[in-house]
Amino acid sequence: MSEDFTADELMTVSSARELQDRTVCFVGIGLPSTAANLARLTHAPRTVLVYESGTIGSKPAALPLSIGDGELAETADSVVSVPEIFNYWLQGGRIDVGFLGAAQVDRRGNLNSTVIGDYDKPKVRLPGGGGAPEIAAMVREVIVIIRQSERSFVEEVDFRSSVPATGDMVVITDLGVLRRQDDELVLTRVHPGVSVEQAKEATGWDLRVADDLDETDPPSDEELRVLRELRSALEEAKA
Amino acid sequence: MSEDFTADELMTVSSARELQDRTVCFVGIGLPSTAANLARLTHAPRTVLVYESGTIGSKPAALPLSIGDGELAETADSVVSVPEIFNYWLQGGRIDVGFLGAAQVDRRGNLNSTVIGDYDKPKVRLPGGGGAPEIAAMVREVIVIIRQSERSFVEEVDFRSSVPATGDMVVITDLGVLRRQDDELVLTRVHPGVSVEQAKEATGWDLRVADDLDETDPPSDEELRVLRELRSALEEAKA
Amino acid sequence: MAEVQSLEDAVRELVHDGDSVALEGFTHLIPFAAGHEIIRQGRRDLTLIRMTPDLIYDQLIGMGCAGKLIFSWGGNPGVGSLRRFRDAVENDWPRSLEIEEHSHAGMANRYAAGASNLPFAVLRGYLGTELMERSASTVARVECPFTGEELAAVPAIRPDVGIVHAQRADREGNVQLWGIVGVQKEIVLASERSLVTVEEIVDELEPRPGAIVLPTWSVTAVAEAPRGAHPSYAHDYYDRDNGFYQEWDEISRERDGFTRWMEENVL
Amino acid sequence: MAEVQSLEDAVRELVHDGDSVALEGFTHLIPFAAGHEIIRQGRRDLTLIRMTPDLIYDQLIGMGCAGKLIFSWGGNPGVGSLRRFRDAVENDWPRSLEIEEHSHAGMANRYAAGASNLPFAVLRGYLGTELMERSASTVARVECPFTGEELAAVPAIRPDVGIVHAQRADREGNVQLWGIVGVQKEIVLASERSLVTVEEIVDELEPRPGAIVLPTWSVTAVAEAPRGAHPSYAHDYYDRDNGFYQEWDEISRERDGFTRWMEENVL
Repeated sequence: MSEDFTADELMTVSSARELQDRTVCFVGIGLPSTAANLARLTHAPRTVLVYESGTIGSKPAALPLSIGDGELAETADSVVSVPEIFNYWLQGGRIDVGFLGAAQVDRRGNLNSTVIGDYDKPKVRLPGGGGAPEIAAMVREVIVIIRQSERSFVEEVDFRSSVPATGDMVVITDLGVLRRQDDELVLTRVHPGVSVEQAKEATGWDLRVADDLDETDPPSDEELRVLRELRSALEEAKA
Repeated sequence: MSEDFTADELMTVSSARELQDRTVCFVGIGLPSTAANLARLTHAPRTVLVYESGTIGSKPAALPLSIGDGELAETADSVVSVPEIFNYWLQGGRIDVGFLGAAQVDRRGNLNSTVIGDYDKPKVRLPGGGGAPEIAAMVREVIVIIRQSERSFVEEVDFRSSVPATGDMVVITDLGVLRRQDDELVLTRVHPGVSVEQAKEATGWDLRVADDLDETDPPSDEELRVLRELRSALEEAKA
Repeated sequence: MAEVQSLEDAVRELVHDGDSVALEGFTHLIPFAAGHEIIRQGRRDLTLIRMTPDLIYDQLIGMGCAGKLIFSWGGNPGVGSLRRFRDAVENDWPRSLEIEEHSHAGMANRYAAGASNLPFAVLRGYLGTELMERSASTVARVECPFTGEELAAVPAIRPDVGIVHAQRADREGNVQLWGIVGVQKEIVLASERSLVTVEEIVDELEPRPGAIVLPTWSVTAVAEAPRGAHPSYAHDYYDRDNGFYQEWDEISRERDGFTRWMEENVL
Repeated sequence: MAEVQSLEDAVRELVHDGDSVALEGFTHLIPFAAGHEIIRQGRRDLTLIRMTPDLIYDQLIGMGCAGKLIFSWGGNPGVGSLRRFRDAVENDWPRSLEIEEHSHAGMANRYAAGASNLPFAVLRGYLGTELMERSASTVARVECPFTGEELAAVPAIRPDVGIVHAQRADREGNVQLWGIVGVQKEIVLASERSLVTVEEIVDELEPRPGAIVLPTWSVTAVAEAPRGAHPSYAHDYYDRDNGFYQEWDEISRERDGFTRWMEENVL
């Protein structure tokens, strides 16, 4: 077992572990894509990755920088149009898991990726919902990866970009893991070395803690090795 | 100029002549397909034939027996799904001419290809509308090929399967040519050797005749040769 | 993951009396072998769904498998009538057949709505035709909420079982088909359960121009059925048997002759 | 029939001040060369439409070409913000920018409705989100006339001009593209006028796996523009210039530096 890993690495590994083998997963770009591909290259080799650019069953050797890299098409089982990927495949109810990021999440699990501040006169204009509103609404399980702080974990999001479906919802942060129970995100696990107090301080509402609070297993050597290979290939691609 | 031709041959040749070069034509199977391909192989080489099976720009060497023969796909510029051909291409307003057959046509130009007699207890159950209802409604010009008789040319069709759009409508029969003027089909041309009286007798309503009634030019040698080649290839394919 | 199994087992597991079943294939890739297996297994009271019933539904109807037909063009392409279909509609033989009739565009959109998990589809069409009145329970008018324009709406079709034929599948059950693709994808995705019969099962699906792939996890069962589309055709495998479509006109003309032919050739 | 002409002529004929213009390409085949030509010709008051504005709209917005933006995700993919887009929304520089914001699924369906000559599209989505309220004039609720279920409706997008990039055209103007096909076909078919820039014009379009063809009569103009998608990519021609997407973050950071770069590299 490796000891020298970052909080971000643990967050990514922890997210990857949420993905079971043989599930069909709609993947957002960035950390969600990293985590989903880490899962595919470790414990979940038969996971099917679907990207909103229309690639179904992509098996990229290196992490894509954008949602529509050529690699995603070349390694796909099928490439379809964007209307088709959203209508026949996502809305059609064929996707098990949606893997998303966000700028803010609130107590009830609503996600904001649109604006910080007022919509008409925003403090920060974020990219916007993109594929997330329908991904969140149409999948059986939503996995969100987001760094936890008082600014990102808020009582109520500044803008409701996406409202996750009534199914399972899990939020993986650099501090631990939260699951939605009775319409509220509850801390169910902390990462090694993280205290409940720390998690509470990094939360903008009065955070509920599960009775059977768990601790995350640290990343295995294998998980770290694959993750770091993925990332270094990505850094090369950026250069 | 050839003298030995049948009324059906003249009807087909006459229909082919209606099709101008460089038009995009949605083609029904049977006589419409024969006429459209005759046009393509004679005076209208750049005519684009679109079939409801999703083949765009088909250039069959022999006449297809069905609307979805392999030859139509092999010689097409593009093959698309059936929902796409109807939604993006036909409903999208990209088709100039619709070439149709029917069992009955009435004074106003309505077409019946559904039943003879009562719908619930039909004397003859015909195949039905198929692609025709939307073809008739969405193109700029409707060309109908139909043999003329009191049974097929009726005051009112037994069933309104298709209602041609408000654009041009021309009906080509074995006796002559009718055009829709002020919401009524008017005899504008008779074939050689056909009298106005004959055309009136073969019409189930009081047929209006255009003031400047014309006579059809008989088929040219070239038209007959190409038509007969197409037909003999079709007969071979049937065997 | 699709289960790769025998045609007999697949039909037995997937198709039950009273089911709504769509065997699709627009002229090309019509799943005759699967239809014959349904006849052999003696299914009853099926709601059959198909844009162009073709000979395969003429046979299913004539053998008494169907209680209802949803369709848009019921002829023998290039030949004339479907005589068993007509006998059922005109004379209730071998039993009465309820019909629900649409246009091709309406059917294609109903399948697309089913594949998209929408309850209905919107199109320009039907307005002015008597289909609007005769199929009133399955054609409605809707108004555009932005322009006020009036359009037609048709309900999604979501069959219990969707069956298509394709050229190939790999051993994992991924399906590949090409040529005229028709509504093959839509019907597989619209259906609760799906069966794809294929010309052959291969080690790898090489990419080809115009081919579409249905991933194994979008299909319920795959069964090998060589020449399973005959007398329809499988592009790059065999041609349409136009001669048989002509002969069918004679074979199906009389009830006795039809029944005898089915006993000798299908049962 | 599409007219094969120079990029400069095509843009001059097709794109006018005040037009609604969609330059599409989902990450792949983004028509940068055409966008630069629009900037050089100094077009103003455009309504720009694009699911992912990307760097090309950052440039058009920063150069003051746009009065309105219709979009669904306005970031620098894999990098972060679009700084010129943000400066326009947050600080009205170089001018105020009206925005109309949708989800990807909403935009894709708006394009498909435009291509289908329908006034609106129906989808599951928006319900519960604030997009429903903030874009209220372009999102409505509709009820299924058969089930009574409530769904979202969005109006069709029919731009004055649709512009895409593709790998190839032949001398008659038939267009072929492959790889990620995105909404290329939809935007060409939805638009009043269309321009396709291509990597090369060839004698014949050989069929290829995954390729779609737009017939010449469905396109207004075709212009050769080698590397016309750079820094985006053209599958089988050149890769995405990920380095440039990174650099753009720095180039676009300050107004002066951005303007200088555009003067030196685009004008």
